[in-house]
Amino acid sequence: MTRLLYFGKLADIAGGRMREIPAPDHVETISDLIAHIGEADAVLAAALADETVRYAVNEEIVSREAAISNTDEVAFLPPVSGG
Amino acid sequence: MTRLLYFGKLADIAGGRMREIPAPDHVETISDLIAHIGEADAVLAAALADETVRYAVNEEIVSREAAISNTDEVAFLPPVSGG
Amino acid sequence: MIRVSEKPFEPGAELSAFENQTADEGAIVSFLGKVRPKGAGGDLIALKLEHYSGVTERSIADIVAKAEERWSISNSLIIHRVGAIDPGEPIVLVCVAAKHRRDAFKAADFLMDYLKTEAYFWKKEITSAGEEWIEPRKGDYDDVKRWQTSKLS
Amino acid sequence: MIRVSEKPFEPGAELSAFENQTADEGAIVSFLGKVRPKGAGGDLIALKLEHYSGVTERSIADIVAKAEERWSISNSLIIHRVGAIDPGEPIVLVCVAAKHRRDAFKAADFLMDYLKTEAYFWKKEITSAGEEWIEPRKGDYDDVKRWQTSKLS
Repeated sequence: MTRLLYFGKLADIAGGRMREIPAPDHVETISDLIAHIGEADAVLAAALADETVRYAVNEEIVSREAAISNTDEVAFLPPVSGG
Repeated sequence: MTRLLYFGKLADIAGGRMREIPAPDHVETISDLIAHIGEADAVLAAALADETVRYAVNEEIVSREAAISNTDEVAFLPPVSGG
Repeated sequence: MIRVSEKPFEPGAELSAFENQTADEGAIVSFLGKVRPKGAGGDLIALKLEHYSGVTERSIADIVAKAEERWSISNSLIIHRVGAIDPGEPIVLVCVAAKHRRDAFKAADFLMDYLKTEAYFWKKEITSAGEEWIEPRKGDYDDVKRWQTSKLS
Repeated sequence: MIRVSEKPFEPGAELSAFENQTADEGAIVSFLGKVRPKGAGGDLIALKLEHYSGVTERSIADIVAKAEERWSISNSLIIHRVGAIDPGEPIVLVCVAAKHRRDAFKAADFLMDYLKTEAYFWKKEITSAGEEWIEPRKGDYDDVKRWQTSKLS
């Protein structure tokens, strides 16, 4: 299972902060994962693919083309606002 | 009597923080006062006339050519260092 | 030290504890951010802050490391609240100790600009008009760009 | 508020009291200056600060008025000690509250630069090597000149 974490406004769009999904074998990168999510929810996939969104795999910030495996934690991070 | 106040290093040179002196009639400005002090103590007068020194009459900052009267408080203020 | 916590904090007590550890430094600059009573959508009911535990703390540590490379600072403290925060409550405290005040001022200023735009926090305003996710203003991005030119180093 | 006093002060307690008065402002910047344990002539025994009562307070009020003309700040506190001060003790505290952090940072920075060079204090270091009157360093005069060009306004 791949664990998906949605933060900020992305959690509102996804309807929750966490999902566990069995990613099919052809999902090799975050891009693939977003495309896979888009098959069920095109609005969410568009939000996840926005150029302002950053990605983390197992708590490391990575690019959208980073490889992922079926047991990873993948986090979707919209624009931050601290302080 | 004119009350003289010396601050910082000027008090060390004057040998005290406060003096009261009867200023003669020809002492009309701070410049005149410094010249008068110089008759008794040339080293102190030179220090008081230094371009870094500022002057106050009755707690107001004034120029060296400001008029003074016999009952004024005249303060000699060397370079400051706060904070 | 970096502390991300749901617990309210008392800025004065934190400053005291910090300055007691730093007797040899001449300069301590602090920044305290408080929740303002007005939100974009009206009177604020509360602010809610999310973070990504572990990742957020590391993003702050990276910002601190950048400041330490750039200025001569001896110690820093960053406290950032998460969870629900009431109007008027402290949300962030940054303290920087340095030998000289220029370094302390610049590092504190830098840390705040980067905390606003590069630390992993997500902030939602809850007002009488509803809920709204807040993103940095253009001014916040402009502030952080100042440090990317050489003149402020 | 401006307070020039021989009494030691507790920076954390002062910051708390200050921030409790300023619930509507989002940003509070403070600067704390402490007496460093090394003087120019060796280990410091004490610092002695003179002031000209009345004139000193007014010189600080003039500096605060300049800052208020220049930035949008809602409140400020300046505490400055005089008399004998031990190494490690707080000597000056500046707190500035503003709606926005840029104003608070700049005003606090400005106030410190001017306090160093334009407020009527005279500082003597007493070290094992003797006594020495301290004057601002060239860097202090350079710092204050920064505000006389337009780019930092």
